[in-house]
Order: sequence, then structure tokens, then C-alpha cells
Amino acid sequence: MVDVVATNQTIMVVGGGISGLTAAIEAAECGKQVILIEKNPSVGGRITQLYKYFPKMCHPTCGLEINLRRLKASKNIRVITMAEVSDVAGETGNYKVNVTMQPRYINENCTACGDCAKDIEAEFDDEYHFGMKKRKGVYLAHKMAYPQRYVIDPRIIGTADADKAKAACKFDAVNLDMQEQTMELTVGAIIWATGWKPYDAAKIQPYGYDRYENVITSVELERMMDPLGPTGGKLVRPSDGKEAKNVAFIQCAGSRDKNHLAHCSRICCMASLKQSTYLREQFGDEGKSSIYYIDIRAIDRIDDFHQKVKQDPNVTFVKSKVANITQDKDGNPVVHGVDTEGYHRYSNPHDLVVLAVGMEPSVPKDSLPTQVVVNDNGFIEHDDSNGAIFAAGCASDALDVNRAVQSATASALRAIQVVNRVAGTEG
Amino acid sequence: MADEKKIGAYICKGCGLGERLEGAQLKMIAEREAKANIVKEHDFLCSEDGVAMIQKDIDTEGVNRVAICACSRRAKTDAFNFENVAITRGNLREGVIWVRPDTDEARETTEEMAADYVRMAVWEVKHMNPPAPNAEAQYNRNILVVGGGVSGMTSAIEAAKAGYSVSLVEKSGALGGSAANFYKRIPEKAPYKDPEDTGVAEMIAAIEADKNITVHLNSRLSKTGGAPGRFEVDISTESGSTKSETFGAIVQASGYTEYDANKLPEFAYDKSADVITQAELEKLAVEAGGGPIKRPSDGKEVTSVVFVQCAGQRSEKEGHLPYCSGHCCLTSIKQAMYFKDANPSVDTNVIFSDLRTPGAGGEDFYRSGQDKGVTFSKGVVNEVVPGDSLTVKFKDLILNADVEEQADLVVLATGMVPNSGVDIEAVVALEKEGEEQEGEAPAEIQVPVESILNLDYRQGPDVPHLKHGFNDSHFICFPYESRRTGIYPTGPVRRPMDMLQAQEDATGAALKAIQAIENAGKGRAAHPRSGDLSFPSFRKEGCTQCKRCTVECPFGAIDEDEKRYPVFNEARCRRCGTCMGACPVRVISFENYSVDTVGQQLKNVDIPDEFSEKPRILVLACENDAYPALDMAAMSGVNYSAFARVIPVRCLGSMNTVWITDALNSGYDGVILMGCQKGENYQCHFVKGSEMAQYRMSKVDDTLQSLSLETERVTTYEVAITDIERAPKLINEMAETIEKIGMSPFKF
Amino acid sequence: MSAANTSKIEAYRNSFLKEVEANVEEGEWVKMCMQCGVCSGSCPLGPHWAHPPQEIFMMIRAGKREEVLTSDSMWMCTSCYNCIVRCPRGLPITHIMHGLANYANRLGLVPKNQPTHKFAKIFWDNITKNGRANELKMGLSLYFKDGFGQGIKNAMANQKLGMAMMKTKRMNPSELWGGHGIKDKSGLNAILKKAREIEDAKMKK
Amino acid sequence: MAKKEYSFYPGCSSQTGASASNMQVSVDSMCETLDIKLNQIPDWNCCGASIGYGEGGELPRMALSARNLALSEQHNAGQDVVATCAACWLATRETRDRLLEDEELMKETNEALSAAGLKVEANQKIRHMVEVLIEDFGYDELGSHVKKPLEGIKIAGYVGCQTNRPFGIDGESYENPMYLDKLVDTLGGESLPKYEKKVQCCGGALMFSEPEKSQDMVKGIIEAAYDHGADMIVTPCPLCQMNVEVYQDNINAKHGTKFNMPVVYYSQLMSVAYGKNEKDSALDGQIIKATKLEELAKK
Repeated sequence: MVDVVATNQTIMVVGGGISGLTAAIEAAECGKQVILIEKNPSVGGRITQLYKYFPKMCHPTCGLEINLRRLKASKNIRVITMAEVSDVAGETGNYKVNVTMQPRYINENCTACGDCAKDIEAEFDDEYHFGMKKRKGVYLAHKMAYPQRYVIDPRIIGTADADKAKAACKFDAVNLDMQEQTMELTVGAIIWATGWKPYDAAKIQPYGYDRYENVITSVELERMMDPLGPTGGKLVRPSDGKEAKNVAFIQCAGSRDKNHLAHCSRICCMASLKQSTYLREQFGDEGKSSIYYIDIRAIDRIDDFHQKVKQDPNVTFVKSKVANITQDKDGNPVVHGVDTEGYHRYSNPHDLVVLAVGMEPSVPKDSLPTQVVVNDNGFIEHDDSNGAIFAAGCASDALDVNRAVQSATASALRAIQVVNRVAGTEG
Repeated sequence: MADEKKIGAYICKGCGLGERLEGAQLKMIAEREAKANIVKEHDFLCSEDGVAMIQKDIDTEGVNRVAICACSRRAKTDAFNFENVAITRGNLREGVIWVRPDTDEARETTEEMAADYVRMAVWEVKHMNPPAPNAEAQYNRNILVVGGGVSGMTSAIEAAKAGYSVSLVEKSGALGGSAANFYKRIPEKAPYKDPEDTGVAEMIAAIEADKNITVHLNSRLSKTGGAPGRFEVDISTESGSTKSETFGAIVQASGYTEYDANKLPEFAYDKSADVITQAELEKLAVEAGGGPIKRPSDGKEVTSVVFVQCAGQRSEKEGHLPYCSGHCCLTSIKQAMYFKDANPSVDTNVIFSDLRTPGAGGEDFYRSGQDKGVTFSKGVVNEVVPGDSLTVKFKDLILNADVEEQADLVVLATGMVPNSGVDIEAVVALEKEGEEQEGEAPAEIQVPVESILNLDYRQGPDVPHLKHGFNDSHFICFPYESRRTGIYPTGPVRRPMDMLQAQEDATGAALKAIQAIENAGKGRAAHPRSGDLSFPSFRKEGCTQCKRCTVECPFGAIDEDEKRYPVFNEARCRRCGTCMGACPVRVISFENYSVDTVGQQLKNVDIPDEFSEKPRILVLACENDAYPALDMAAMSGVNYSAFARVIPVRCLGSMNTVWITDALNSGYDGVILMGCQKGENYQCHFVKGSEMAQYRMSKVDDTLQSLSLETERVTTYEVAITDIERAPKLINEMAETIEKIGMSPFKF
Repeated sequence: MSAANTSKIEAYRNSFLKEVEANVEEGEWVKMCMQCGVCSGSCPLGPHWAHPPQEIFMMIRAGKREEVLTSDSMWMCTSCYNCIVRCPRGLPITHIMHGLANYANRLGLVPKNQPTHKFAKIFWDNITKNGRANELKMGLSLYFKDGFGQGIKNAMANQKLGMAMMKTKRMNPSELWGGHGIKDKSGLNAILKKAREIEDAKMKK
Repeated sequence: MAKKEYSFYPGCSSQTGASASNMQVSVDSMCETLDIKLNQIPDWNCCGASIGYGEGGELPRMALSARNLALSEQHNAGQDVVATCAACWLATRETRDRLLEDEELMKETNEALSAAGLKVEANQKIRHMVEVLIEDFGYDELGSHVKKPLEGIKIAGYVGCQTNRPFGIDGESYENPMYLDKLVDTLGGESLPKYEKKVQCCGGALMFSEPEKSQDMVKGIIEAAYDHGADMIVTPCPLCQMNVEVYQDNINAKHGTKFNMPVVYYSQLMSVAYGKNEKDSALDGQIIKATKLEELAKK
């Protein structure tokens, strides 16, 4: 049983993505006790799957490195991975939270030496690479994974692979008898930072993501750019490995659409503008991008990035929501629609189509107290009736990283106000 | 703490180190050569038992310098975490055995590599001291908020709610800022259908009722000095009275000024009273108070209104704003609703190029606007012709035609211009050029050159601007990290934003202010080296008052005293060491990081003679990006030359050129510097570190020539944390270069 | 005031939009279009539309009454419902197109010899006469819609087809004399008459 | 399985001697095997189809379908209304839905109906025959009656528009419905699930007023079927069947193609698979003979 000390002066942060990490660290560096709950084997969340950030084109892992150093240096934060909140009860300043922890089958002794994984045969889709690549049944989620500890996939428990892993470890770090655990924690305030998931592109039937190999999502493209990723950092199309030099970006794939997500996901326009520069990066003048859009939403001062991309003769902007996609004899996806600026029809073949998929909030309504206000789009609203449950990042709205961090920092203060009040009354 | 240094060196044999390396050999080197007082091996050093062994030596043997020769400093950090001692890590795993093939021919060079890393660790820690909180640390729970608009009021209220006391300084005679003149605000709650009350009155009331908040109206900051935990601020009123107060931290919420529509003659703002700005429409709406809105010229009830989006914005034209102000689309929808809600038969047309209503609420509000009958036309307005009925000439981009529309009223969505004070870098640039037009900042946008903070910092009176006059943070993941420690710009002065975002932003800024106070009180560094207790000090005797440290400090932490000696304000310092790298006479150092801690490492590497064919390559790597990249290369099984000796540095800006000359003199055959990207999109978390290093290295060529060494022997690279394959390649390339040009003659 | 001037004043005013909202089936949806163009791109006869749906919506907002109502674009609608299921704003575009066509017809603004318009009339008369479609008569009147001579040509051209249909008992010559129909014709016509009255009464001008 | 009863709306084209009379024949044969009883709505009238809009306004068109609903409620109370024609199903269901969501429309419609002493409540479910087969029977049940599997016959499932949009069959996509393919497989035939024209419009009613434009689309539908090696096309829609089958000569004449692609109804496939003869399966109704089905039916 994990021993976790929590009081109603403790702040619980649910979700270890950029928002949760930020909230936890900022609060801890104000001297507060924080428990960080993460459902995956390691913290970092979605940003670890991104190649670059707009508009600076810097690498997300750079900021993550700093945050991880802050996290390691802080004695105020307790990180619990592979854990999820199953139930929350109580009120401001005094919540009882039920946390369920899945077994990792590998304990703190792990030095990440990798011996346990060496001879494993079982392979599974690598969720870190959206299944575009396989990983072993014993694995380290990725090179920046923290805690830097291996994980055993429950699917190999009871197989010879599991025993191999155990036998290979010199440090007695493998424990195949680990079981699911639950515990009840008392905390004063909760920061809800469960982030988002990419909208299921298969549901956007006219675009045939489920039918055409060369129609992929924007998040999958980010993995392709990873030197250690499924394509070794090469921008190629899935069907035949041909270099994807002529790419269509389809905006509002699932966003601003009553048939899918009614809200605008905010990040997709900038993401596609950013990704158009990947083509430049890989193919120079031969890399051509076409961006099919309704409105380019490069909000506030980062619009200058939009202006810059616009000046690139290799990037074409078409004011149009693509009607549908077909595939020609050479396996090229062909996008059909109407350029609404002056009414021009098009049927354009491309090497690859990238769907700028929307942000679907991952707010599990049922594990939250009923009085927490969740709007029709699935985001948690600011509302007094939420008590001391504060949404951070994309649990509160469709936000880019910069705004998510802003929101997380704000929610950290809101939580601190509560625990300080508690401390005051408790003297 | 005891002054006499007692060094414990601990050599791990786990993770294959035992099998790959000659443990006894390493032990002997640590004892005999490096003269560690206690040297122990362990099969599993990071285990409870191993850690306990070290702790015991600290407690009972008085070990106060700990050299852990095991894995990278980035691994098992939580295990090797001992109080009140200086710790270093000899990177034998990621730094040696994981980047070398496990073959017989490789064995010898791998052993030598390991041996050197043990030497380096012990010599480094020998010159380290356990840092203690600096003496100037002061705890002050008062927060100064500059600006009484929505952002400022929010910061004040939120900080007060957390139990801190706040002084709110507002230059005008009343709180509320721009929003005080708004009729309604963009909705912040579902269903996002109608404009909502601004809530400004409630905020003002809350502030007046809060005993933790003191308000100074008609006041400005005439002088701001000191540092986090001890800011000394002169608050002067219009009447001339001045009172001095001290604060722990500062929130700068100085807001924005609406762009001057007179700069847009094509829209006839100067010719017709019925062409107005969004702010002016708010006034009309307040006057109408929910009734029909009347036009300024003759008080006639408006029957048709056209909203011109991006007026003077998102434009490269001289004098226009190159950016988007973010809120204008939503604001125009809100304002069109003012008309529609009062009288649905009023025609309201919004002419836009991209309609920007992001997020959950934005799109709902857009739909609600359409539902109320607000029409939207994608188009570009070329001209507004004055007259009893205004003629708006625009190109309808959907119908692809040049068209005209008649309207009683035209509203221009002009953008936000930040009140960010003096652009100190532009001023410096001008001084350099030595031009006449003093103080005239040639930034893209003219911002009021009147200072907001009047900092008496060596580097200038305000927080440096990032872009377009906004003093935003440059960092995606760290939006609050301004370049003035303990001073946090928030709201539209930081980035264009609407009220909802400003309130969110200001709440976050309040937290950062509180955090700065808590850190300063404990003498801890702020981001990114948060928690670091070390701080720079200098030997006054040696100082030549050259001012380089005061000029180069990216955070303006160093002032000058009357004798022009540097004054280090520890609480302002971010511990990057740029000053240390800048100092030509090497008098600046940190307890646990100094010219010696690095110098001694490189000097004590074993340099085989010229004919050994075993060159030595010194790699100085930024600890945040290049070093992790090499670590991850090791984790991925990428190999690199056994001749490399990698030393992590806090920032390449802390690189003192003496290290290069020392290295060359002691016979290194090549030197590689790995720092972060510099320039406009710099990725250096200390802003100018890598740039400074580059600048210093430009002078190194002379040194090389004077030593008659090939310039290829010293190279500087920009390396990102993702350069997992490239970074090792760069090292191998240097090895090849040396093979070509031959070994260094400077070997003894 | 000259027509030119009025149209100038009317440009981008909502008068026509309001007229459409009041008198056209599902017309109140027109204002909700966000000009994404998915409808235009989804229409199987798209290339034959002088003004695709999303453009028509913009023209309505721009007050282009004549151009819209005299256009034959909406007569190109094959009622395939692609636009409806794809529209991100949930506009019942097919119905709006039908509504606009019907409204243009009421106002007598449909371009001369618009074939679908003619067919629609033939069809309606045909089905309302007996309460059920008489395919043969419909076919014939269709052939002769452009006059007798053309009618013979059309008939000849499709003779083979007709024969085949009859051979397979999918067309019955006896239909020419009476043919299928409902019993309560008068009742049906009374219903339609009443319905038309109610609708006319609601028309706003 | 117990007998199932439905209130049946055949529609004009299904009448004897009308263009889709062959569908009706095969539907009856299919129903016999599945023990389905179809109770025809007495004195039903035309639904107005999709082209009715030109002359008939919204309310008159609603009234047409409303009259059928009223009669069904009166004579076949408690039964779901089932249609075999896409246009009939669509018009009737659309009317029902709009009547239910728009009180004023309901009021006005009843006002109109009262002219013939009728009243509508729109309280019956409106369903397509294919829905009935899939939802009330299911593929397994449908398969259980197969006596002559359609072995080796390649069949392109052409769904068309109005059976598929805006309502469609539950759980099927508007862009790529699979139920015809599943049905073909169920009957032992060879489906062509990648046939990309399965929801391409055939021109519908515009075949009469815009023949060239419509026939160009039909051309694509048939070409694709040939590309996929289809022996025949199967469809649930009378207008689709007619448009795709009977104009192949005209298309050949105009484009020099050699189209001779049989187009049959799902009900004909089922009837043959269920062991019925050519006549019951209305194969004699094919202008382009479905030879492979005939051979199978003969066996």
C-alpha cells in the first residue's frame, strides 16, 4: 500500500500534463503541499508528443526538462502515476478523494537500466506514437519519461515474458504480484487538469480517415517529425513511404461543427501554420502546403507568425471547408470543395492530407461532484458552485500551451487561497 | 559548517558499470590522484542501502563534499539528495558505458573515459561549497500592483484573498480602467448568448471593502529600487506628495491605450463624428442605457451600423499594428448586440477578414450574434466616405465584388497599444549609434516613452519589451517569466487580450508575485533555477570596474555603486552565471559553481602525449538542452567518441574564455561549445546566454592564432534538446577533424 | 427615388433577408450560414450552379433580391441531401433551396423555360389530378413541354426505352385512359386548396 | 418467428404497370418467406416526392403526406408505417418529424385535413423496409432462409441518396453505408465494399428535366461498378433503379460506351436466394437481364 500523507491543507492536482505540472510546481514553489495524480506511467501529457511549439518553433521537451528539474527539486510534491480519481466527495477545504492505482509491476528500485526489456518478445501498439509504431511489453514510455521507471504491460502478466523481465532485473525492482490499489485522500482543494484528447477523426466520414491511408491527423504528423518516431523523423506518407511534399491541411476537422464539436479548438490554425514550416524544413522549395480554412485564427500578437507563413509562396490558403476526400488511382487523396472567395471549384490531389483535429475535453463528468458546472462543450466552467474544485488548462477551455499554463497558474492561486484559509482557521 | 573540506567519493557498480569498468582502478584514482578522503564502491548505490551508506559518512565521518560516480545527474535525482553538503555527479553510465561499444578494442579508451570522469567529479566537488541562503534575504508580504484596471484590480483582490497585503497604484482619479467605460462585457459563462455586466463596480466595491488592499489614486511610481523581498518604491501623487514604501514583489498591470484612429484617414475618423472607435461606442451605449443608440453628429437614432474589423491592425503598413488584438471580433459582436437587443430592425453588418471567436464560448457567442440577426461579410474596407449617410466602400470577398453600403454609424475596431513604458533596448541601441534624437525609441510601435516603473536599475527604467512594445515573456511554457525578477507584467500590457483572459492572467501574476516573495524570503532563486541557494559574489580587490557584468546580466540584476563597482542584488539574480562568464579578471563566482569548479575539471583530465593518437575533446554543454540531448542519445544507444569529456554548464553564457585558453594550453585537441538557439526566437532560458557566448568566442580566434592553432579546433554550436542524433555527430565530426589536422602540440 | 438608388440603399440591408425569413420555407436559417462552403462543394450538380447555396445565402444578406429570385441555381437541386448532412451549422439547405424555388415560382420570377420548373409543374398537376402519379402521361407531357414538334422528336428518341418499359410491364398504355387514382379525389383537392389558402394568407410583402 | 404486421405505403411507382412494379412483386415474395404481412394504407395518395416543391408549397406538400398518415392511423392503428420507396419514406417521415416539432404546422395541417374530415396525430413510426429487415429481423435471421446462396455473383451495393440521407439507416454512415454489402454477404454473394459510388446521386427527379447532367452522373455510377468487376448493381431505391438501368442505351449512344449492367432490387436478390423462381423474383422486369440471377433461379 502506498503511503501518502494528505491533509485538508494539501492541494490535489489531477492530471500531469503541462497544466497539471505547472499548477503543482507553482503551488509547491509557494510552499504548499501538493499531490499530483497522473493516469499514465509518466507525467508530461500531450506536449511530450509534440515536435515543436508555435510560434517560436522551440521544442516542448526543453520546457519539460526545466519543469522536471523543478519537480525533482521540490520536496513539496508527491507524484502518483498510473492513478485515477474515481470519486470526489466533501466540500471546500475538506474533500475526500478516492484514487485508484493500476499496478506498474516495477518498484522504486528501478534504475532504468533497461535489462528487463532486453529479451521481451511481446509487442503492442505504442500509444505514445498513436499506434504508428510498436513497443515491447516492458517499456519506458519515452526518453523524457518521469518517473524514469520502466512499466510492465498488464497484458504480459502470466506469460513467460513477465518471468523473463523478473529474472533479468538485478535490483529486485520487478514485482509481478502488484495489484490494483485504491486509497482515500483528504485534501483541501482540487485542481482539475485532465486536459484533452484529439477528436476521433474516423467520425468525420466525408474525410475518409478510416478508409484512406494517406489521410492522417495533425497529432500523428507531430510524431512523424520525431527522429526516434515511427518514420525516423521523415515526412512520408503511410501508404507507400513516398515523401509527402505536397500536403493539404484541413482546418476545423471536427471543430466548429454541430455534427462533431460545436466549439472552436483554437490551436488548430496555428498548428497547421506551424506544420507548414515542417515541410519547408524537410523539403525546402519542394515542400508545398495548402491550408483549407474557414477563418484563420492566429489570435493576438502571434498573428505575425501567420503573416510570415502567408508570405511563403509555397503555402496556399484556400477559404473553404473541404466537402469530402476521395482517392485517385495512385493513392493520392483528392480534396473536393469550393473556394468561397469568388466561387472557384477545386478537386486537388495531394500526397498527404492532414486533418487539423479538434480538442475534445477529457472531463469525466461522473467522477466529479454533481454541483461542478460542466458546459455543453464538455469544459468545466468557472463557477462558485464548484467549491474548491478549480479547472486548469484544457479542462476549462480550448487553450494553447501558453494560455493553459496561464490558466494553471491562476488555478494554483485559487487553490492556495483555500488552503491558506483552512490553515488560518486551523491556526 | 566546518570549514575543512572532507570529500567522499562513491563509485557505483550497478547497471553494468561493475562489468564494464575496472572498479578497483577507479577507486585508486579517486584516492591516490584526486585525494578524496573517503572512497567507497557499491553494487547498487541508489538503493536504500547505498544512500544510507553515504548519509552515514556525512553524519558520522563529517563528509561535506560528495562525489557520486554513477549515472547522470538527471537520473535518480531524488535518491542522491543530501542536505547541507556539496554534491557532484560523475556520469559513468550515460556519459561513458552507454555511449561506448562493449568490445575489447573499445575497453581501454572507455576505461580512460571513466577514469577522467571520476577525476573531474572529485576535483569539481573539491572546489564547491554547500550554498547557504544569502544574507540579504528579506521577507516582505506586501505586493505592489501598478494599474487599477480590471487586470490590476484582479491581481489585488486575488492576492489579498490569499492573505497578502496589497497596495494598488492608479494614475487616474478612479479605479476601473478602460472597462469602467464599457456598457457590457463579452460573456464569460455558458450559454454565451448575451453580453454580461462588466462587474467592474463589484470589483471596486470589493477592493474598498478589503482591509488588506490600500488604494493610491492619481499616483505614479517616481522611483523603484531594490529587489524581490525589498523593493523600495516612491509613490508620488499629482499634488506632488511622495511617500516611500517597501514591497516584496510587483505586478505591472499598466494596461493599454486604444490605437489612435486619426492614423487611419481612409476611414474618415477625423472627418465625420459618426465614425467612431469601439471604445467610443461603449460610451454611446452607456448613454443609451439599453435604449436606442443615437449617433453623435445629430442625435438621430441609428438604423444601420457597420463594424470595420482589423482597422489599422494585422497590417504591415507604416504606423499600423502588425498584430491582432484578439478581442475585437467578439467585442464587435457584443456591440452589434447592443443595437439588436434594443431594436431588432437595426441593420448591423460586421466586415471582417478572419472572424476570430476562439474557444468554447467564442463560437457560441458568434452563433448567438447571427441568431440575433447580426450579419457578417468577409471583406476588406477600402474607404469610408463621410456624409449624412456614411458610405462604406469595401470588397466583398465572397461575392468577389467592389461594393458600397450606406450606414448611419461606422465603428472601427482599432486595436490595443500596450502601456509598457520605455523600450530600454531601443534606447541603448540609439546610445550606441550615438544619434541626436535622444530617447526616441524606434520600435515598430511608438509606446508612451513615459516610464511606468522608473526602476533605478543600471539597465533602464522599465521591463524590457519583447515585441511590438508588449513586455511579454518570451517563453511558451513560462508566460510569466519577465526579465525583471519579482516584477510581473499582466493583462494587455503583456499581450493583447480580452477581459476574461486578463482576469485569468492577473490571477496567475498574483501567484507569481506571492511566489517571488516566498522565494526571496528564503534566499532561493526564482525560475528557472528555482530553489537554488547559490548566488554570485566577487573579489572587490580584483575588480577593474569594467562594467561588463552589469551590462551583460540578462535580468538587470547588477547595479553599480558610486565607485562603479558592481552591486549584486541576489534576489534579482537568476543564477545563470553570465556575469561570471563575462568577467575578464574572473573575480565573480558562486559557492558551488565557479571558474574553478569547471577549470579544475578540465585541467585534471589526463592528457596522453602527442603520439598516443588519443586526442582529448572538451565539450561544454548547456545543462538544460545539450546535456540532456547527450543523455538521451546514450539511452537510445547512440555512441560517440571516447575522447570527448563533457562538462555541463548552467548556461553557455557562464562560459569564461579562460576555460578555452586553459584547455588549449593544457593540450586539448578540440573544444566544442553547445548552447541554445539565439536570435529572434532564442531558446536560451537565460535570454542572452548563448548569444553572449557566441560574442565572446568571436574573439577567441585571435587567441588561437597567437597559439598558432587551427581555428577548427574550437567550434560553437546551437544544440536543441531534441538533437539526440546530431549532438553525438558533432562530437564525432570534431574527432575526425582532429584526425585530419593532427594533434595539438601543447601537450606536456 | 430611382431603382438604382433604392438598390444602393438596400445593399447589405436586411430587408430581403427578412423577406426570405418570413416567406421562404426554413428561411429563418439563412442568417446562420458561416460561409464555409461545404454545401457548395458537396452538391452533385455543383458545377451547374451559377450561384451555389452558400453564395446565395451571402447574396440574400447583401440584398440581391432580383439576382437570387430570378436565378435558376436552386432549380439545380437534385434533393440528394448531401449539403444537409454535412453543414456544420445544421442548416436545412435542401429545404431552403426548395423554398426559394417555390417562392420564385409564386412571384413568377422563374427564368423562362427553366426545365425543372416546367417539370415540377407538370408533376404537381399530374399527381394532384388523380391523387397518384401517372407516369405515362407525365412522360408524354414532358416530351411535349417544349411544343409538339419537339415532343415528337423526344418521343421518337425515347421510343426504344418506352417499348422496353412496356415489354417489362413497367409501363402500361392503358394508363392513357384514366389509370391509377385515389377514390376520394375531391377530398384531396379540398385539403390542398385549404392548405394553399392558409399559406397564401401568411405571405408577407 | 411470429408473423410481423406493418402499415404499408407502396407509393405510385410500385403499382401494377408502373416503373417499379417489379420491386413490388419481389418484395411480396420476400415478405412471404419472412412471414411479413403488409397492410396497405387504404386510398393512399402520392407523397409529392422531392420535385413537388416547385409548384406545391410547404403546407400542401405536408398535407399530402399528412393525409396518408391520417388514413394509416385510422385503419392501421398501432402499426409502424413501412415504405419501400425512398422518396415516399423520406417525404412521409419528414412530414411526421416536422409536424411533431412544430405545433403551428400541426395546427395548420389539421386545419387543411379537416376539409376532408381527416385528422393527423403523427403517432406512428415511419420506417423503410430495409430498416425493418435489419432491425426487426437482423442479418442472421435473414440469412437463415437462404436456400440458393448467390455464390460467385459480384454485386455492387448502390444505396443512392434518399435511402441514406438525411435519415439513413441507424448506425450506418452517410458517406459509406455498408448494409447492402452486409446483405449481399448474408445472401452468399460477393460484396464490393470498396465501391466508391454507392452514395453518388443519380440525378433523381432531374433525370426528366436535366437528362444530360443526370446521365453523366449515372455514367460514373456504372463505370465504377465495372471497375470493381461487378456483375450487377443492387439498390433499394426505385428511382435509382430506373435511372441507372434504363438510360444505359442513351449513355452508350452519347459516349460510345458499351454499358450493359443489370440493376436489381435487394428484394429480388433475397427472393432468388430464398429459392423463388424468376417470375416471383420479378426478373422478367429487368430491361437489362440479370442473367446470373436467372440462371440461379432456374436451378
